[in-house]
Amino acid sequence: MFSNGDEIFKISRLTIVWLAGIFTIVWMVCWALGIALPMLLTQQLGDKAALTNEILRAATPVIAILVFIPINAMFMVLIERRALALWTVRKGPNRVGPDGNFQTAADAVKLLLKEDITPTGADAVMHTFAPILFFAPSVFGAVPLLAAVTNNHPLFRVLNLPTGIFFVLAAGALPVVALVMAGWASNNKYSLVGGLRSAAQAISYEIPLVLSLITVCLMAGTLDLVKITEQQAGGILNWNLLGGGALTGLNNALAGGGAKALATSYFMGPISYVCAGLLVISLIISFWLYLTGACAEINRIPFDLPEAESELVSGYNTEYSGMKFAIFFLAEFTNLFIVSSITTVMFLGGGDNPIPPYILNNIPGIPQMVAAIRDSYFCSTLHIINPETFFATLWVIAKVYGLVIFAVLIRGTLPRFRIDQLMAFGWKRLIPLSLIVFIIVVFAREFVICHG
Amino acid sequence: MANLISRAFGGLNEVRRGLATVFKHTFREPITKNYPDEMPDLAPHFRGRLALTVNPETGDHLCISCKQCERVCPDKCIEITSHKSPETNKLELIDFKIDHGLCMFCGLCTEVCPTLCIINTNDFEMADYSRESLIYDLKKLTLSQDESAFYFDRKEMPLPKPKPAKPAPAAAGAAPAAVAAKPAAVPSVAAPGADAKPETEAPEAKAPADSKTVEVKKPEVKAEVKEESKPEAKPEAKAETKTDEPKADEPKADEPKA
Amino acid sequence: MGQDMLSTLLSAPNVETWAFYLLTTLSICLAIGVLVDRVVIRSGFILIAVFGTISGIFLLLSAQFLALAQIMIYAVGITLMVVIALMLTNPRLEREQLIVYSDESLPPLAKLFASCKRNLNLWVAVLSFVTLYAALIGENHWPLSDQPVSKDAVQVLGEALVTNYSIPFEFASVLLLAALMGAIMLAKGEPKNKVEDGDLTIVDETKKQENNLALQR
Amino acid sequence: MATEIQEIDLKTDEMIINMGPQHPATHGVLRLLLTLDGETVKHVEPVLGHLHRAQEWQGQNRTWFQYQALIDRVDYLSGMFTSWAMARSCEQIDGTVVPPRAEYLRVMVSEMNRITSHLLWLGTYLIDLGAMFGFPFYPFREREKLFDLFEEIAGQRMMFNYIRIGGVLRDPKPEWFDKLKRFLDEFPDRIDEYETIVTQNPIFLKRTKGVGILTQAVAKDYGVTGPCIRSSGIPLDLRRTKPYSVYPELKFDVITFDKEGDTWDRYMARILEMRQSIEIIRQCIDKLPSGDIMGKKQMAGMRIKAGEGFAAVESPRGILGCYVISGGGEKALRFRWRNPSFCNLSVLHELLKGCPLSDIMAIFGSIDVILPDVDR
Repeated sequence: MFSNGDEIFKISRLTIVWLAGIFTIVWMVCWALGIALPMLLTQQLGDKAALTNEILRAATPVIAILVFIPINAMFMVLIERRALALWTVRKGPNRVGPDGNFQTAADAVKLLLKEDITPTGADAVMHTFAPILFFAPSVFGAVPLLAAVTNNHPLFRVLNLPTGIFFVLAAGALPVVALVMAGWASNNKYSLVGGLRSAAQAISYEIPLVLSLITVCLMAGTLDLVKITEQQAGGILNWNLLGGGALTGLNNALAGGGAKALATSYFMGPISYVCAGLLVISLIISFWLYLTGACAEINRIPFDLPEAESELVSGYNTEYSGMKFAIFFLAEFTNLFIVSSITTVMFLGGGDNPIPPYILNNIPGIPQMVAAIRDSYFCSTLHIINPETFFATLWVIAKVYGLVIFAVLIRGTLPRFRIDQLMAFGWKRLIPLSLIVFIIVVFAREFVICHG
Repeated sequence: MANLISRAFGGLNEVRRGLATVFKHTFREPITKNYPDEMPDLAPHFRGRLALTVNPETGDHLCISCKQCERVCPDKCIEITSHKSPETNKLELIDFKIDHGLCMFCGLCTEVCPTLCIINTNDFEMADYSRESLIYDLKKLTLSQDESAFYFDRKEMPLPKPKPAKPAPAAAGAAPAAVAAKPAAVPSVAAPGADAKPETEAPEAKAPADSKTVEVKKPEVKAEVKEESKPEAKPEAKAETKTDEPKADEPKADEPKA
Repeated sequence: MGQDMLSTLLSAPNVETWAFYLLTTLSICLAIGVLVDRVVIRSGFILIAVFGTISGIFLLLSAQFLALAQIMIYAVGITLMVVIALMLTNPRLEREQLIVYSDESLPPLAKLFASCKRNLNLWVAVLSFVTLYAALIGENHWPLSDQPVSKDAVQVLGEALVTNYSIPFEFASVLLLAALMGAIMLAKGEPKNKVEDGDLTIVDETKKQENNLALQR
Repeated sequence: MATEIQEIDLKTDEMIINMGPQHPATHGVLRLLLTLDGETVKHVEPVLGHLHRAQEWQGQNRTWFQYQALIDRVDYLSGMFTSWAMARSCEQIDGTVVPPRAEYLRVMVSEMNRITSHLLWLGTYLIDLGAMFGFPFYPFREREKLFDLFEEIAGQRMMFNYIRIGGVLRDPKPEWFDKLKRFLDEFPDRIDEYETIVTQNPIFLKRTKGVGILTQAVAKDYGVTGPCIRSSGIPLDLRRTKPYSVYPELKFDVITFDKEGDTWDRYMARILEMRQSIEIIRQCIDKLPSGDIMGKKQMAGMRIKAGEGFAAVESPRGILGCYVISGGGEKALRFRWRNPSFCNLSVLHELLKGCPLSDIMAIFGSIDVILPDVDR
């Protein structure tokens, strides 16, 4: 059965090399700008450095994102191609660099060097502006997620917005404008139809998407991403995916309280148990709704109508080439990453360990390992990273890229909807379902002790 | 309502089954070959680049310029230049051109060739930078002795009757010379496994039996005549290296048989 | 007055102040762009940018939620408007109209008049802006509130909506519902006789045209 | 009384889109002039001839021997059938008796070719429906295996030139049959796999069920043949309705559906045909007699007696007919082909009327035309 070990080994090696590379680079940049440089300046200048440090502190997350996005997109394209190749019994890119590691880097260089074409009759200003407008939200939409996914690391706490998830959603609403703009400005009927489709689709699917996220916010009682993550700490049973704390009683019972803890955790008797069950089911449905809506928002395959190759040639980006196309491409993959991160933060507990602490701390060696990392030179003296952030980052990487790979698997399997079916599916199925889930959560939440 | 729910779950289950089936392919070996590193295993009768064989044992060129292939070619991509030797009244091959840019690799020429001279090799890597360089001339088309042996064996074609097997000593002298010259003349054709199987038993087994039927000519006389007649017929031919000439010679020995 | 503004700006080298003036200038320029641009769709896109800058001003006022709601609602809403504009306008026709407007051959005064007439919307907007600005700037009665800005603006907003302003809020939702129903009715169709009316008017128009033709002859 | 409600005529501009000749979904160089109202197709006009190669004229200017090599390039996905139609019509004129072994081999290779053709269709059809990445590669994997077998007997993977006037070119070796059997053993599992991914997939069902319904009357009017008409409930299969070659000796049923077929039925018909072909090939391997494989000598100056003949075979796309007039010389006096793709394509505008834009691919893909075959 396992006749493909070699290929799997190569892909995992590639993944590990790239991920280690990306996150080391990003962390080193963050450390240099946010920790090392301010420390140095304070030593040298004293109080005079306060303003500079302030600016550095504010700039660090943005620079981190700007460093992260291109290399991450390169890696995601590469891993998508390798994974798809694996599932289509092919080999995938394997010529440029060892294991084909530098294939996407070479592609990027090629794209940047290509001629930039503005078609005749196109609106040149809009044509140029569309990719920028498409890309910019993905940059500032990614920023607030930083604090949430790094277990509230002090470097990124500056962006601790009280309306975090709303900020990300607002950023997510903007690309639609860019797509319509690109479609209209290209002076191409296929592009125009692609743009119109993307408008219709994004607007329709934003409703179930936002409603499913609101369900989570309702459970959490806040819009703050960091708070939502912190509430979910403490193992898989605390995650919003499984009822957002509705299973606290079970968790307490497992942690050592026994049946008594289970009984006392739910304050209203049997109805609480039913409601806890309802909450778990609703939030799982909510999770699925979010994934579906997000797929539609970022135009991934069962919903990739705006750029349907077999119908609209390439939709809104038919007339784009070179750098502008590269930006579209970059933003698409960044959006996939952001959507996966939001899912991770909102449903999968962010950087939380799925194994509850009462089990984890009893495993011999784990607490000692954490302590060793904390006492290490990197951590205690250089302040590069603390163990909480380190493990949180590891878990976030696992969850986010797991979701990305799942999106690739879906892309490898499903055909595409038709536009009217897509709209009907959105309006007649997803929106009522999300409303029902929302209402269930509103009522069931009253009978169960939850996070919020 | 219940119907709706059951349909929704059924649909999701189908999607799950599909995803699982695709995921199962993680553990299957890719069917893609690492092509330039790993050559495809082509069938013996694969219709690739056209080439002209020589007698694997003696190195005689097998073409008798009967022009059957030129006539049968649907694309008219073969061009044979020959002239009639005034002394022996036999056709002599001067040049053989195949425009591989025109060829559609139907293999009809190989089917009609009476001496199994023109064959489809297993070579398919013929990409080039200009259309002119796809026109192969006699020198480029002719295979070496080893390659010919390889293809005769691979395609299970009956070996040609070796004419100069029992000829006058002069001919025997001429043949080795030709043999020596040819490998250098033939451009390094990437015939897969050309060096793999040198013919061993077949020539010895068949040679004595076949050689009885061969009518022996006097090659040395013809060779002299040739050298004179050729410049008249086609002056450009002189520009070509000498190694062509022995090749052009030998088919004459074939002729009576054909 | 301009002097005052400049001195305030220089005396308080505050990032927020600079940002405010930048955003206001930008929003005014873009708003003029909306009016001037002859291509409907482009002015729609510029309108989105105007709302973007205004949401920036909201952000400066620490009204995060409002700023984000502004972006979300207007970005999507105006995109829809643009889409409708796309469906209802004919770019080729527009271009032809632009050609008709070209007044190279006119005498200078007439040219000025023509351009005024063409940019009527611009003049109306400028006049109304000037009127408003004059009315507001005359009486400088915008006192700053002493109360600190609430950290949790969302909560304040929510409480205000369901306590003090619950009736307007409910009315707004009823209005939206009515609009939705109207949209459904429109999409569904309408009784037959109405269509016949439409036919009649068309007939009338063609008759008028025929009359005109006859008159011309 | 129900209120009389009439669609209001919200006048939106009709958009004329030129789909093709270079478009990813038109399978070559078909040009579709679409008149769209929003995304609804008002009218579609296929513009043909971008790939016209004067195949009939070429037939009249090439010798029989030469034309055999050209003709399987017309429908490059099912070359065996084109060769077979021509060979049969020439044999009819000539009165050549084809040896039974050759007939069995012909049935075998052409059924194999039917499988490859349907496999390619399956892959590209899923591409048309938007499954761009995963699925389309699986049918191609099996197709490659069959092509390896073709390469061994014919010399090339697609332009076979294997079925000749009077017989077949080459007798396969025993190992070849072993390989074929091994393939036949594993192939049904593969089809099962395709079906798990596709057949009941809800999105696929939505895209295909009830879309592009081909009524029997329309199908008959336009001369639709092949799996398209069989999925509409008309059991027209030349292998049974007008049996030729050794088909009467083989056991199989005509695949038809009860109702008038939609896109999904056409998909299903092809899947079932692939399974049926496996069974036919198995029977052929079992029954294969020994003996000669060529009833007429192949040579450059081959002649066919004077006369005229028509023969048709059931190709993967429908009835493929070949009409020949021979003057007794080296060349034919007249060739005339009845190409299934051309007739099937002509029904397109009936099926597409009032469909959304995306259904063009679903419907056009499902009738499985091959452009060189349309344009000849």
